[in-house]
Amino acid sequence: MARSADAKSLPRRLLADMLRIRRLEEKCAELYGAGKIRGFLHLYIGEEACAVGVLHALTMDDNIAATYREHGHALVRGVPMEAIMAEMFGKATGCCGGRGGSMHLFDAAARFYGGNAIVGGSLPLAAGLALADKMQGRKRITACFFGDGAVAEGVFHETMNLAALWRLPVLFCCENNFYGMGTALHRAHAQTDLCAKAAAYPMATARVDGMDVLAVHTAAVQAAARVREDSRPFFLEMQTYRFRAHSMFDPDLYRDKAEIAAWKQRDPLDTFPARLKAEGKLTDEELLVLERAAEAEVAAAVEAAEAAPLAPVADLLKDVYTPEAGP
Amino acid sequence: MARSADAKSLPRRLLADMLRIRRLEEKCAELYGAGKIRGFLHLYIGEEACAVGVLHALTMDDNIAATYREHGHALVRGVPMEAIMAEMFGKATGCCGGRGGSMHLFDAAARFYGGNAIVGGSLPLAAGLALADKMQGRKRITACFFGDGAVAEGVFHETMNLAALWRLPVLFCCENNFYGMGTALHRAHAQTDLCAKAAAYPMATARVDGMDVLAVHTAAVQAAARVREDSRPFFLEMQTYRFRAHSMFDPDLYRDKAEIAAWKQRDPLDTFPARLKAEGKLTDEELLVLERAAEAEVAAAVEAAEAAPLAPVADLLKDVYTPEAGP
Amino acid sequence: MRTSYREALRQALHEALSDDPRVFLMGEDVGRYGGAYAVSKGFYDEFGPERIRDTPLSELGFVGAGIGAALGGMRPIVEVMTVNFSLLALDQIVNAAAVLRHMSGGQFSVPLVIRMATGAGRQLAAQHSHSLENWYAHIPGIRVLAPATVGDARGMLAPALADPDPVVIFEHAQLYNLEGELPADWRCGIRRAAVRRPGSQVTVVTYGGCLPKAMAAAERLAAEGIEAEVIDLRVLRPLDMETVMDSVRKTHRVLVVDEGWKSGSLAGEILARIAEDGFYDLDAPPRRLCSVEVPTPYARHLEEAALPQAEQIAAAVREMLNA
Amino acid sequence: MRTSYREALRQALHEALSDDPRVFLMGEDVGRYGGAYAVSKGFYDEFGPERIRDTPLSELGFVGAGIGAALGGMRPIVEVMTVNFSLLALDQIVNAAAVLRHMSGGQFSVPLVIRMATGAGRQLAAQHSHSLENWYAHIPGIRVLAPATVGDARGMLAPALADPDPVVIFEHAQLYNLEGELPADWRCGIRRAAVRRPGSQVTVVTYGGCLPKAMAAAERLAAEGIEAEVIDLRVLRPLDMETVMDSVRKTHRVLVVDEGWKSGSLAGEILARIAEDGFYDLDAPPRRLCSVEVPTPYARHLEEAALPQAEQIAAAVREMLNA
Ligand SMILES: Cc1ncc(C[n+]2csc(CCOP(=O)(O)OP(=O)(O)O)c2C)c(N)n1
Ligand SMILES: Cc1ncc(C[n+]2csc(CCOP(=O)(O)OP(=O)(O)O)c2C)c(N)n1
Ligand SMILES: [Mg+2]
Ligand SMILES: [Mg+2]
Repeated sequence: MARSADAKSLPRRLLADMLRIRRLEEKCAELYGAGKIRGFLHLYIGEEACAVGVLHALTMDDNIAATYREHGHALVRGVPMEAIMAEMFGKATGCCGGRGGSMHLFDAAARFYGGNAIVGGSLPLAAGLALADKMQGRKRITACFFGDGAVAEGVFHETMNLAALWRLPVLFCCENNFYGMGTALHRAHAQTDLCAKAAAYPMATARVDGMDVLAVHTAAVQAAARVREDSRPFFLEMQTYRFRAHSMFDPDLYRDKAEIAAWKQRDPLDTFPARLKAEGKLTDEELLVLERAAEAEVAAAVEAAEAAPLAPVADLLKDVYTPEAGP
Repeated sequence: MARSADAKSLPRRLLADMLRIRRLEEKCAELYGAGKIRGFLHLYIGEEACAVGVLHALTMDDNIAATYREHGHALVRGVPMEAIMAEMFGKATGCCGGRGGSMHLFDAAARFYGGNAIVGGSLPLAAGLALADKMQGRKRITACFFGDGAVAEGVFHETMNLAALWRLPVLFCCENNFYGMGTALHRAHAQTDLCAKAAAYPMATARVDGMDVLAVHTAAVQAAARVREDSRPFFLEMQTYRFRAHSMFDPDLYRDKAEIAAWKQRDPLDTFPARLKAEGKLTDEELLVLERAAEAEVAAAVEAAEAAPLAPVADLLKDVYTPEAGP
Repeated sequence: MRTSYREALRQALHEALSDDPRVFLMGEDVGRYGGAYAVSKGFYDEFGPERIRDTPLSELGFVGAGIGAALGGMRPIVEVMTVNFSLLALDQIVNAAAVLRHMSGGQFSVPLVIRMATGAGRQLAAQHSHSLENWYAHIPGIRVLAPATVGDARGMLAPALADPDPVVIFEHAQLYNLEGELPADWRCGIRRAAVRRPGSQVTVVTYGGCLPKAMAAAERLAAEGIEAEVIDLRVLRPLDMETVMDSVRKTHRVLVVDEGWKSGSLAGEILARIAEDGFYDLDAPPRRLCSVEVPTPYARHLEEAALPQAEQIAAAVREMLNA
Repeated sequence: MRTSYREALRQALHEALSDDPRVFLMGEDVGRYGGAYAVSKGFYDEFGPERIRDTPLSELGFVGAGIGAALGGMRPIVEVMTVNFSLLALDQIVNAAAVLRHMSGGQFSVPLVIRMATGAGRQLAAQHSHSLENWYAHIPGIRVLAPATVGDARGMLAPALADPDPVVIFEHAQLYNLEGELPADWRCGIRRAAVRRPGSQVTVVTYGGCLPKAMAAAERLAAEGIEAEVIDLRVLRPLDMETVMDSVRKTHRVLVVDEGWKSGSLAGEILARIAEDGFYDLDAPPRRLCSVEVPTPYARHLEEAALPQAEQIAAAVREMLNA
């Protein structure tokens, strides 16, 4: 993500954003327990390196489309944390005025095309956005995030073919966390090598360690450059893991405790600061500053969301149709 | 197709069935012009070697599912020509009592599961039939016919994955005639090697010259044996060509005359008898006998269809629901 | 000027493509083939493959791509060959096109036009004869049109494209060959129903492929001295009940004719609204004539028996007036 | 015995799986996860992965495979997690399951059961809150059930499986935690609507998730001396209008409550039928209370305002009796 020029190094910006996501979502889980946030809540905890690595590789002119597990993407993309939190509180100040909730964060200014609770639903939207850019001669690319489960849907197949056939500038970002809800990758896909699947359309592909934010970032920079230059789609598989259950309703009985523990060893929120420290690029104090900033941002967002008004019920029918242009 | 033991050699049986399809459909085209047959009529002329080669490689216990271009498959499978013709006439004696027409030939006795006018629609049905066989411990396989156009549909993707994942005994028979209606293969698929697409599920595949009935038959025998033994799906691509327009409404303006002419050079109804004659396996007299038999069968079918009664309008609601079992 | 419904549609598309570079047409065989119903014949050569975009067989994918392209500033016209195949695309229509504006709190509108052929009557049997306009008319967030005249075929596309929200246009497959007088000023709105024939004794409400049948029935009835007012709904969502109720308040009798299956038909919705809001205006029970609830059979005599016919419309009106 | 709707569904499934080796359950996360609504919890270990078959995310594919398996002699129960995702499978349901028998001239029946959760009320927003039972109730060739009580949750599956044709069962997501008395003989048919509460002054017709709301409203009204008869449709296709009309002939007033959006709702169909066949039995216009025509919003207060509520039902009845 192209930030206004700041002095901080890229690694520190990546770390800062991962921290912001983590703290935000930990708070969300807490607020869910307290009944402040309702509906479905899908936490991204453990997977932060994916959104952060990819989104920092794009420009603010690019388009983003994501899934129901998109708090992190929205946040890193620049949707204000206050607007995200207020949305989950169902408040009028939420980024969608309380209409969307956790699964449907949108932000026109950030070219953030949502939040989509239909698995695979954002895939053809992304292709269409890219088609519009191509037809209008813009150099913009569209990044589309989706899970390993979505790869089994028919719409994945149709979209991959359209994108390859029409040479659409889409960066397909597959967050392979090895589960679609409770169903393990190998129980849902006969071919578990998702890059092999994508390559059949045909399309350039790359696989990257989704627990390593620098690796993701590097791969995404290369992939995005290629998409932009060639105006062709690219399939980027990021292997990652969600540390929490699928949603707040999920008792998470289908995964081995040892498997979860093993992945937690690779928590990017541990390994990345450790590495930076080892390389002398981060001090304990600097880390503390980032931690405090994230916590303060979260606290402020919660406070603002609590204080914010509800949308008036009289506005229930607002935004079903676009108001007609003046008289 | 397992016929009652007869003295004729396989090549002659293959030829006889190709002739029966060709003569039947030529007559259909004529009858369409005369208004005897209505609705959509999709001729298989030029592609006969595919259905004939494959169906002669199966047993009568196997299941067949096909498309709207299925007259040939139904006929070779053993649906009486009279029942097919009467169906197209909309008569009560038709194989579906006049409810289905050209696109919906069904025959329970022949395990012929139709005729399907939704492109790709028969794919998951075939997977389900195979699943039922597998769960019930039967050695039966299911052959599913579909076109190159169908390969782009999402349901193709979903079915291929299910079949590979659950090791379903389905022989996927792709009749690649290089066009889906007016859209050429390379304008609909970024990857025009359809075997490469299928192999990504993953699945064993083979490509065969769909204008060579012996080659198709040999490939189908091998493929069917493999499906039966391994209980795994197999993707058989047959490269073929339709000599006529897509349907009777199609002015056929999207194909090059020279292209059509080139393919007609390979008409199996010309090349195959010529080859048999050259090899001393067929005499002119024998060919004439086959020709006459086909013509006589067609003439009898038309006569019977003409004479047959219409289903009573009072029966309109029959077969919407299954009648309840007696008291 | 006399013209055909197909030609009127063609002219409207041609104009839209000529006037606005953001407009493009996409769908199965809209290009080289010229359109399954020959509506876009010649466009491929004239506007090129980018703007007359043949798609692979991927209804869900290309409808979704149309939604994305609309979000991206284009004005796509997506042709789903027929309503039958649109079932494959319903998820994107219902769960994306119709809801994006609302879910995003008004940030994103989807200026998309989806055209599709609908209806039976050509012996195409159970999988190719659906008339599911009622399903679409049920979805908040979209607008649903059903041109039934040459004038509406010519006039409805421009306002549909100007509409900032998704518009679904149903072209009845039986109407393409219909010939009619194209009014000099064919420009029209997409808000109101139209009284196609004034009458005083009974209101016949219909739309799409049943309009010619209702008009034919009204002719016959007129010859018998019965004056039926025929209303063409034109816009199936949101419904213009004002025009319908004005007529009912005049005639006190209403018959709704609809090619959809009866249970859950759009005709049922019209009856319900009349019963709710015009109960005391009625002199007799409201009636409807719909398709028999059977998957459309192939055989001509069976298909004819399954669909509403002019003679049945006339008979129903006679019965209502004699009762 | 007191039990929950979820537990009743679970027992019915357990019995079906135990009694008939041809029965199997297939769908997303029905197995290891235990079902999105925990209905099939424990089955995976008990019956094994062949009969409690987790599917990939492929709604169209596995519903189609269910149809094929039914043709092949099995008795599949296909779970589509929610009605929202069933849009992806509609083509196979409408163009295969519902029509195969008719198209084949009666040669092939499709003994398939499809279960899905439906409805709003849990703040799941626009893509996860549909109530499209009316769409399914429109399709000839299938039967549509909506268990709204613990008894029906327990009893409807067996006759659905015994039915030779496709049966779609809607489980309302708000009902899974409902507790109720399971009748000693919970066996039931799938032909008739049920009078859930007798009354003489007004008929309230409803189904599914709105039944508890209608019952609560009737309680309140009873306290005010108003006797409402509450009818639970139970079977949404084919509709049992006899039970409804019997009631209307007694009360002469009817309110239909339906979580679907109003335009084109099942409630509209009921109103239409009453207007057609019971016009002279009515003392007042028939009424309906449906969801507001808006994609379901996330915020609780907005969602509540969008859905029919008990207090509104009571208010509508009071109005009807005072008018
Ligand atoms: C079309 C559709 N089917 C089913 C669901 C229910 N569902 C929500 S998330 C999910 C799993 C998706 O897995 P994946 O794509 O891997 O994403 P992840 O949740 O792992 O990030 C399922 C089955 C849905 N939302 N949409
Ligand atoms: C789902 C669907 N979309 C569109 C159509 C219209 N249509 C009928 S056949 C056809 C072309 C299919 O091509 P292919 O699969 O190659 O089969 P072929 O006709 O060449 O045998 C099309 C577009 C349809 N019947 N079903
Ligand atoms: Mg996943
Ligand atoms: Mg083809």
